[in-house]
Order: sequence, then structure tokens, then C-alpha cells
Amino acid sequence: MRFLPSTEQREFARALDGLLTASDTPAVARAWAAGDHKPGRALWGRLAEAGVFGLAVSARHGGMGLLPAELTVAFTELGRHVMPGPLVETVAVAAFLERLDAGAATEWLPRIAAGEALVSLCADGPYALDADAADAVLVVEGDTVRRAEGHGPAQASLDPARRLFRPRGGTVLARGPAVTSAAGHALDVARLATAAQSLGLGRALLAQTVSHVTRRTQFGVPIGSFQAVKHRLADILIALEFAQPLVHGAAAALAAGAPSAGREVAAAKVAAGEAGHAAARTALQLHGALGYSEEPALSLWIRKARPLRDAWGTPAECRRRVLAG
Amino acid sequence: MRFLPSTEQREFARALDGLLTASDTPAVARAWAAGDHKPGRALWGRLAEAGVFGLAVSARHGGMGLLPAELTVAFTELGRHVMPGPLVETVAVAAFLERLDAGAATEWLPRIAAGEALVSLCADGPYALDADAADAVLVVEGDTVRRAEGHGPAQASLDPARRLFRPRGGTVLARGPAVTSAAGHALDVARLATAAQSLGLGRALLAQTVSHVTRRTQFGVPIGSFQAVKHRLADILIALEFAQPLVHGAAAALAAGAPSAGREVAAAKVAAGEAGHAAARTALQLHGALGYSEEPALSLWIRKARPLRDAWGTPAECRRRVLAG
Amino acid sequence: MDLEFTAAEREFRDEARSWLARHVPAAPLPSLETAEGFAAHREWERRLAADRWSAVSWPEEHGGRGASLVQWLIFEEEYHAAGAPGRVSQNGIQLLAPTLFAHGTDAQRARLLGPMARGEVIWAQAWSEPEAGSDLASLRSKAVRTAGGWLVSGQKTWSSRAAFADRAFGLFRSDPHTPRPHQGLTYLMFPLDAPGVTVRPLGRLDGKPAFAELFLDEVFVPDADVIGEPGQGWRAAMSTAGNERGLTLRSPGRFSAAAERLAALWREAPEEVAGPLTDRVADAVIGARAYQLFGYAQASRLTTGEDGAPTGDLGAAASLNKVFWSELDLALHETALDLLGPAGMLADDADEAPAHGRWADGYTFSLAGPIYAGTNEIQCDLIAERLLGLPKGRR
Amino acid sequence: MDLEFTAAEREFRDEARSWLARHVPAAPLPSLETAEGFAAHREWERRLAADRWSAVSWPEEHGGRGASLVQWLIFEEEYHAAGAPGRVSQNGIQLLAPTLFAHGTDAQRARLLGPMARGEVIWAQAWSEPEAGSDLASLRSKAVRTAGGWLVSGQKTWSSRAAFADRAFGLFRSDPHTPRPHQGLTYLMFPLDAPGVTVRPLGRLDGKPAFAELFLDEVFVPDADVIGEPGQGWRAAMSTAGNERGLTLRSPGRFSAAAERLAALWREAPEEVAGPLTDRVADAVIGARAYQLFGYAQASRLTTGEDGAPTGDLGAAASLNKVFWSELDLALHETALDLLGPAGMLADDADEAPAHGRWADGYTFSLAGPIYAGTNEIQCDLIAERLLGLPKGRR
Repeated sequence: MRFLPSTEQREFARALDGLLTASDTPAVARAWAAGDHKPGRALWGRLAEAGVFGLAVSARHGGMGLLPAELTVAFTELGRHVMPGPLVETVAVAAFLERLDAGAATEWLPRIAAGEALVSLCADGPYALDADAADAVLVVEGDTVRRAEGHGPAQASLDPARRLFRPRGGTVLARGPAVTSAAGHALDVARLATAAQSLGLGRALLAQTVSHVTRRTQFGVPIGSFQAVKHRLADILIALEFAQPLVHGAAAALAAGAPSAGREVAAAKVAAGEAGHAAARTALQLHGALGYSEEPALSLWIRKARPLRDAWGTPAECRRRVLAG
Repeated sequence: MRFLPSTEQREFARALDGLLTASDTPAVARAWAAGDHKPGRALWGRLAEAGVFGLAVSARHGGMGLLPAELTVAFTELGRHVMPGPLVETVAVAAFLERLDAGAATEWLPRIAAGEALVSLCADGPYALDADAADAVLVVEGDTVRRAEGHGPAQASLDPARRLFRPRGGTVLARGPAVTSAAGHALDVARLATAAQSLGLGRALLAQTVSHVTRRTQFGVPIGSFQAVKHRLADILIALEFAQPLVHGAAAALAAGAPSAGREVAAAKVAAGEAGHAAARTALQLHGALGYSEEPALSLWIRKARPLRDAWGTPAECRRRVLAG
Repeated sequence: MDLEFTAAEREFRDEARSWLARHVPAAPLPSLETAEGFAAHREWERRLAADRWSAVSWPEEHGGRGASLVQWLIFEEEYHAAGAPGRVSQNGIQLLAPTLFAHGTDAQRARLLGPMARGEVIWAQAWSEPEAGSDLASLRSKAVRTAGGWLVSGQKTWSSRAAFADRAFGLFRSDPHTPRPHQGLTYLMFPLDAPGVTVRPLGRLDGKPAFAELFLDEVFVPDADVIGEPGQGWRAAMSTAGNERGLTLRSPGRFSAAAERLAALWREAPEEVAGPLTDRVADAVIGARAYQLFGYAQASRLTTGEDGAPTGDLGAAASLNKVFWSELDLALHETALDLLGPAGMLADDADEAPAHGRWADGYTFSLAGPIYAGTNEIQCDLIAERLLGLPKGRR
Repeated sequence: MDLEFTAAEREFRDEARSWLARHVPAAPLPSLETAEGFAAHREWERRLAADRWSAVSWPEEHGGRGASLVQWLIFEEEYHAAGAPGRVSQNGIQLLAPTLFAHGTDAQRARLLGPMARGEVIWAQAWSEPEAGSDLASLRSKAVRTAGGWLVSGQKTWSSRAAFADRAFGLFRSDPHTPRPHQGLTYLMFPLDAPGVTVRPLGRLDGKPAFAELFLDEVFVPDADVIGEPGQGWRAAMSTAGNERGLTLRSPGRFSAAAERLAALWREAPEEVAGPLTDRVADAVIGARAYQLFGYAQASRLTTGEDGAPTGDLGAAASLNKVFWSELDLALHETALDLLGPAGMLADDADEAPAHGRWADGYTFSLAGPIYAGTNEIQCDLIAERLLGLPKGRR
């Protein structure tokens, strides 16, 4: 057993980190929030070239098969760089269509793998993320799945880069127990990808805050020399360091098709979501009024932490799942 | 409205504080834990002379009528000085017998007021505190009350000064809805007195810890100059300062016979019990190995905090009561 | 430990309640952080003032009712229970006015308090600077003596309400050569449309322009707009800061009303959601009640004193309030959002937002609580050093 | 991110599991903190050692199995899942032995490890002194050079296991004239029944004599019982402290087993008790799993390195373990007691104590976690300064 990222996985992370750093993702996220999806779609294509979306698509549809470990690597980087858009939803739809193997699979999977299709998903609550930007919105209700025809008005949330829409109408694509089962699988993939995003988001928040408290002086010293500041940041590092193996372990369980996979994914989602949320709270507190202002890029990370914690299974839902055994 | 202790109440507190300080209560508590009740009973008599037990006994039985505010003053001091014995139980039984007005009232109330009778009570769970030391043990089950004939073996708990016994046998003293109603009233009195005890215990723990961290030096400075130490102690002060008005407010509600009294007593019990428990955890942590040792008197306070938090209504039960409206 | 209200207090409560029942707008006003909403809130202040409810604790000559502290607490309870609008005049009434009463001149009070109470002049605060947040004594913006007044220059930031307000008050360095940094500061006031003032609105976390940056370039401030002695501004400001931290800014009524709404939300939630949140909801209810009773005790202490002699000033005890209410407010709103699920994050401009986005807005607001008016870290240092007597150390 | 066990690892697990199933006593042994219980636990060590389960990671020549770190983790999981007795030999095997392997001589290893593994010699630690708790470098007990060895004098306290143990190890000041306090210390060992040693048992919080005070009056320690170079004891001790904080002392297996017992308790509890505790129980289960997986990752890192090069030493990362397991353990036991209600506080000598007082005992034990082996406050300073690179300040 060697429970660490492989050399390839570490190189994949570095490559994505480099690509995203060079792409000025904060500007992409601000444009996205303002309704300008162009820079986001352009970057989406480059991410596909780097192999991100193929990680949930089988070889026959142009992908590499479902690779949960690599998916967590990719989504950690996407979270670290506050990349906007229906990222989680697109890979969850891919996992769903792969399992369902309906006609829609042939239509959408190659386009997802190639980064040509942004697909949103409404399967957990009434809303679909970024339905206005998506090329398709799938809606799962009970044992049916349909492709929505349109959507209601945007529902603004505290993270302006995450706009929610109520999907409308559409025709049924498939129905039956296969839909329910594929949706359950897609939910696990969505949770895992969201957990990884929270983890990356938390890492970025910690790094930015460490850098800030080292530079910012008050009372004649860097505020990072105050013990109260040190201990808050130590707590965040601990939370992230112990969330990470849960995320990696959940990916391994999902890859192995272990019966415990749903529980492990739920545990990872709780730990990573709470760690990301705590990191945002601490980043805000230690940046003070600067952290509470929209203008510094930090606000992009702070605002995303709580929505990610709650998306695709609130901590409460996931805790119940953990205890359900 | 003047929501502060009156001059008389402050003088009563000072008098009890003086009496208990002069009586070496830590030695009394150690003797009590070792099964030697003599010093405890002697002090009990002096407390009665000071008027403590008459606070739950009517004038016609030798007391001053139920005075919840004065009772909280007294029990705060009893908690501050880790006075052992069935203190809460004795005043709860007094409140119970006053309401019930059965034959037992005439028999026991004058002796309680005079400090001649230690009475335990089993009404919330299977055990009676200090049944071996008590002159009587009342057992309330549903709508009946009986006086126990004996008791099982001592059940040692983490606080050796609080030994629990399962009461046995006995004859029924009264039965009917009056018993249930009187028991409900006695429960409120027991909760209020326990909350006040927790508050006093917490105050003493804070004072001892502040004194310790001011004197103890490590790394060349008093450990009280470390910000992490300061903030833990500030948190305890906050918890105690905001528990206190709840305890006083609950006493006022009980005195006024307000419909909200049960809820207010429950709220006070939660806040004071948790504050006392938190104070013990912090005292332990900041005393380090000294706090974890039995020999320093501090252990008497530390060990009593959690049992008081749970006695006569755990925080969970009391929180439910608060929300029951 | 008397919690019984006097006849006068009960009458006051009845009068406030019935006035509010008749006047509180049925639909929430538009957001305070928009020009339209600001105007609507200003109009509400005018209506409050017309019936002397704008600043109940002020003397009657300035438009108040000479209400006691307990009556003020009662008014706040009724105000929040009635779901009345946020107070756009808060900076003026709660922060500037106490300083004017303590350190201002009769002429200043006569000139400034009336328009403040009537919402005609809305005040912004101008404390912080980019390099002086928690460390307020390190202010750099300066006031240079000129004929009949001062020329004020520098940059202020996180100036709350300044995006739409009329005037601002703050501290400026009038003597750069003092041995200690909190000496040589002057407390003064200026119009936000004065020559030399540039106001740049700043978005808070959710993007709403709740504050602004102020760029000041030789803004003339006449002597009449200096409060207290030049160079003695720190003392005057600290009495204001004490008010901000302590009894006045965060009235118990706000938390009692929010806790009741939270408990109602919890009772309506399905068991599987409500069950695990039981303790957190109960603690919010208990905390709000504790804060309310603590407020009564503080009011009693200020009025009649522990020993019958009024203390007049909360001193460092104000830090207890600050930490408690800000943590209570945050916990309460975190719990509310957890009860609501992801939809709780929908903002007030989402038409499907639960309770018109009130919980989301309250959450954003609560996030600032542990930061402003002296961070909670600094408050805890003060509590430890001044109330517990722990040795001062480097923080 | 491979979590698949090798064939050798699976075989090792099966062998351990089946041995434990056959040998773990059905009824709990008497408390380790009594003379009778101490003897029973010593006997259990002998039985473990007879089949080479006492110190699985040691080389075979010293009675171990040369097990890998992952195998050691597996053994611990099985050991705790089987509900096997507490390890009375822990001070020796987990704290002293690693130091002997790193800094001892072949002769010392040959002489000391066998009896240690077989429970023939039980070791106590003698680190703390009344004035040197967290600030271990300020030790005052001294070792004075004499013919063929050292004369050791002073007072040690909170010496765990010393009430019943055979020998002790610790640090003593052999050179009082060094520029820095952690220089001039010598690491040495001595019998607890040597002339000049007085052992006074000390009760822990629940009164059980879990440690003792040692009064040392010119106790002779031969050169053969010094570990490493005289005056260089700090370095050797820190490698031991690293072990205590890090991977070895608190094995994940202990928390996984406790979390499973907690979840079982929660499932049996009535809904009104269990409901509000849902999140805390789930967090204990999640925390235990996180700690287990974190252990696998650390073992991988130590064995094969992040980049294929073994790191050999956890360094400051050991502080992450220490804070995490101690807080997890405390939260887990607080939750268990809350589930059990007041009866949860009944001690093991109460015949009605739930689970034979195991939860109560575990709670008392968990209270010490944030204190010993370097308080969590100090660990958090280390994490902030060494792992996050924050500026050193006065603590």
C-alpha cells in the first residue's frame, strides 16, 4: 500500500496549477459572475485539452474512463483557483450518462470530454447551477430524467459566481431503476468533486492568509506573530491536512467500487466542506475589513466556501449518510 | 426595575463566603468523599444557622418561605466552596413537601430548616445522592412518593464526593396528581440550585486559574502573558458573566410564579452548567499536570463540574425544555 | 434581582408597541445599500422623529423623550419585535451623539442633533485607514492648522454609510510630534460634498456598497466642527468606541427577535433536519435571553450602581458585550442557514429567497461582527488584562 | 492514492486477528493502576511477547517481527478492534526503545530490549519536574560525575507508571554552565529500587496512582546506563518526544475502535437523546477515519517518500497528529458521556457502571491528552512557526 499521490498525479496537479495561474482565474470568475461566460468557456476548452473532463468519460466516448483519484487532483486545483461554472455538474452528468448508457450518452459524452459542452444537473433540490451558461440541463426526478427546455430567472446567491435557476419543461430521456441507480452514482461523483474543490479552496485561503499576516503589521509587529492568529491558522492547517486523506480515500473507494464508497464520499464531503468553510471564516477574520470587502480577489474565495460546503449534500445530510453505515 | 442583587443579598453572600472560607471546605469535601460525614454535618448545622435551609421552608415550619433569589445566592457560595452533601436534594425535598403538605411535611420541614436533617431525593433517574449520609431518602415515581427503607451499594463516580445509591423498598407517603405537581416544582428548585452551584464552582475555578497563570512561569515569563491563555480565560469569564443573569432571572421568574419559570430555569441550568464545565476544562488545561493530579485541592472543583452540569437535567434535556416553549 | 417593570416602564412599552404597530411598513423597505433604499430609510427616520421615537434616550429639547436606559432597552425590544427597518441614522445617533453630549459644545448640540434625529443629516464614520485598522492609534491622515480652522488631508477607508451619507466624523493627526501615537489626534466633522472630498463606494462581501473610501485633499474644517480640544481626540473617540462595543450599538432586542424567528423556523423544519440542530437553536435562544438580562443588569448598574452609586461607564466590561453579541449573532445566522439548506444563501435580489433574503443578509452582516469596533481578539486581550488582571504581554 | 493492501499485509492482518481472537481475555483485566491489575497486565505482555506480538516493528533478533509501518498500523487496528488490554509496557516500547535504536549501543539493546518486550522490566518516564512542565529545557535535577558513572539527585514528578514500574529513564543536567538551557543534559536510566530513590505515588484526577513523584538522592548510574553522549541528551530525548507526539503513541486503531463503539451506543439510544448528538457522533466517526487514513499517508511518506525518497522523520508534522488525536479523543468521550447521561460518570469500581466504567476511564484519560507530550498550545505554536512559517514571537 502506498497512500500518496503518484508521480503522474503530482505532475497533473502541477500542470493544471500552471495553466490556471496563467489564465487569471479571478478575472474569469468576475466576468462569469457578471454574466460574461466567454473567458470561462475559453478556459474550459483548455482544461479539456489538459484532460480534465475526460476523467469521467469512457474511452469509447473520447475520455479515459472514470478516474476518481485524478478527478480529485483536478478539482482540488479548480477549487484552488476559483474556476467558475458547472464543473461538478458536468462531470456528474458524464458519470450519469456513462452508467445509463442511453442515447443521450453518445450525443453528449464526446462533447463533454472535448470541453465543448457545459452541462448542468438538477438532481438535489430545485435548482440547476449556471443553467444560463450550460449547453444542456438534465433534470432527475425519482426514476426519470429529462432534458430541460428552459429555465426561470436567475436566483442570485451570496456567491455571485454561482447563479441558480429553476429548470423548466423538457422531454423525458429515460425512466426506470437504471436512472435511479445512475443518479446515485452521479451524486457520489458530484460529492467527491465538490469535496476536492472545497479542499483546494481551503488551501488557497490558508496560503493567502498566511501571506497576509506575515506582511500586515499592526502595533508595530506582523500580526502573524500574535499567538491567537497562529493558533487559528494552525487549526485550519489541521482541518485541511486531515480532510485530504478522506478525499483521497473516498476516491480510492469509488474507484474500487467498494460498498463503503457512498459513506466514504460523504465523510470526505463533510470534512473538506467544513474545512473550507472554516478556512474562509478565518481568512475573513484575519484580513479584517480587507476580507470583508468585495474588491480584493480574496472575496471570490471567501464567498464560495459556504455554497460548496452545502452543494450536493449539506454537512447534515452527509453526516446522516456516514452513520447510516 | 433594578436587576442586581440587593444590599441584603450581597451581605448574605459575603457572610456565607466568610463562614465557608473559615470552615476549610476542601478538607470537609475530602472527608465526605472518604465516608466521614462528621465535619460535613457540623458545617451543615452552621449553614442552617446562617439561614440557608430555611430559604425553602415556610414560616410555619421554621423557615422564611421559598426565596429563590436568596437560594441562588446561597448555592453560588456553596458551589464556590465545593461544599459536599445532598444540598440541592434537601432544598428540593423541602420545596416538594411544602407543596404537597402531607404528614411528612410536619415531620421533616422543621428539621430541614434547622439543619438537623439531610434528605436525599430520587426523582430523576435511578439514583439518590449520598443516601448513606441522609436521614431520609424520598423516592418519586410517577404520581407516588415513598420514603426508602434502605439502599444498594455505593456507586462511585468520577467525583468521589458524589456517591450514588439505588434506593430500596419503603412505604408510600402520598399518591396522586398533587405528587406529580409538587415534584415538577421541586425539579425546578433543584435545577435552579444546581445552576447556582455550577456558577459558583465556575467562579472559583476561574479565580484559582487566574491566580495560577499569574504566578506560574515557563519560558521565563508568567504563562498568563500568553495570548492563548488570556483568550481561554476571557472566554470563561464571558460564559460566567452571561450565565449569571440567567440564573438570577430564573430565580425571579420562579419567585413570581411566572408561566415561563420552567423554561427560564432550564435555560439557566444549561448556561451555568456548561460554563462551569468549560471553566473546569480550562482550569485543567492551564494547570497542566498539576490540574490532572488529585492532590492539589483544585481537583475537588474540577471533578464536580461535569456531574453538576448533568445533575437534575442534562444540558440536552434542559435545551429541549427551553424549546418546548 | 428585581425584574419587575415599573408602571412608567410598562406604559412606555405599551406606547412604543402601539405606535410601531401602526407605523412599521408592512413590506420590507428596499435594501439600505441602494440609493432608493437609503432614501426610503431616511424617510422612515423622519417619521420616527416626528413622534419622538428616533432617539428616545435624548433629552426632550433635542427631540428625545429623556428615556431611562431600561426604557431604551424596552424600546429596542419592541422595535425589533415589530420587524421595523434598519436604522440608517445609527452612526449619528449611537456613535456621534454620545460624544457630542460628553465633549461637544451647546452650540454644536443645538446645531447638529435635531437634523440628525430627523434623518435630515445622515452621518458616516471615518475612523479606519488602510494601515490603521485594529491599530487605530497609528492614524496618518492629518489636520493642519489654518486661519479659523483646519485643512484635512489623507485617506480613510471602510467608512460605513459613506456611499450615500451627508457628513462624516473621525480622528485626524493634528500634531505629528507627540511621544505616543494616540496623542495629538483631533476629532472633527466635515460634509462629504465639501471641496477636496472624493467618495469612492466600496462593496462589502456581498457587493453592496455598505462603505466607501474617502480621499481628502486639504478639506477645510472650521473650528466650530472640532469636538473637544484639538489634540485630545483620542479620549473623545474612545468614549464613542465604548458605546459602539457596549450597550448601545447592538441592542438586545435585535437578538431576541432573531432568536424567536429562528426557533419558529426550527419548529417548522422536518424532524431529520431539526433534530441535529436542536442544541444550536436552543443555545441561540438561551444566548439571546442571556444578552437581554445582561443588558438589564448593566442598565441597573449604570443607573443605580452595584452599591447604589451609579458607575456611569461600563469601562472594559463593554468588551464582554462585544464578544458575546457578535459570536451569538454569527452562530444564530449560521444555524439559520443550516436549517434553510442551500436556499438560505439566496440573496434579497433572488425572488425565491426565503424570508426575502433576510437571513442571508443577516448572515453577511453577522460576519463583520467579530471584526469591527475592535476585533474580538483585541476585546479578549482587554478582558484578560483589564477585567482579569492578567499580565500585559506582547499580543 | 493506493489503499490496497499487499498480500503480505493481508496475511499479517489475518494472523494478528486470529491470534488475538484466541488470546484476548474475555473479561477486562483489573485496572492497570492497581498492584493486582499491573501484575495482570505484565502477564499479558509476557503472553504477547511469547508469540512475538509485543513489539511487531522491532527486528526479529530483539523479539519483534520486523514489521513495516503499515503492518504496525494494521496490528494496532486489530489489537484495538479485539478490545485487547492496555499496554503497560508502552513507555518502554514506544518511547525508550526508539531512542535506544537511534542512540543506544549494541550492548544496551542486547541487554534491555528483550526484558522490555517480555514485560519483565516495565519502564517509567522521568521527564517533568515541578518547575519544568511545558518548559522541559529548564530541568534542574542534576547528574554529577563520579568514578564509573554519575550521581543523580533532584525531584521528578508526574512520572507515569512509576508507582509500580521497575526502572525509569529521563534527562538530567550534567553541565550547569552552558549558554542555552537545553544543552548540558544527559539521558540516563536507573532502577526505581536503587539506593537513594524514593517513589511517592501520585493520584491522577480520579485518584488512581497513574504516576508518582521521584525523589533522587545521589543515585548511582553507571556509564553503561547513559544513552548517547553525556551532555547530548536533549537531541535523543526529542527523537523520543517526536515519537510520543507523532505516529506511534496514539495509534489510529484505538480511535477507530472507540468510534465504532460510540456509533453503536448512538444507534441504541432513544431518538430524543440520539437526535441532537447526530453531528457529534458522525464527526467522531469521520475524525477516526481521517486519523486512520492520515496514518497510512504518513507511513507511506516515511517509507517511500513523497517523491519516492523516504523522509525518515515526521518532524513538526508530528504536532498535527498530537493536536488531532487528543481533540478527537476528548470530543469522542464527551459525546459518549452525553449519550450515557449521568450514569456515564460511574467509575469502574461502581458495579452498575456502563461498559464496566470503560467510557468513564477513557474520559479521564482523554482529559490528559491535550496536556502531556507537549501541550496543544505549544504544538499549535510549532505548527504555525515550522509548518506555516509564521514569524516567531513571544508565545
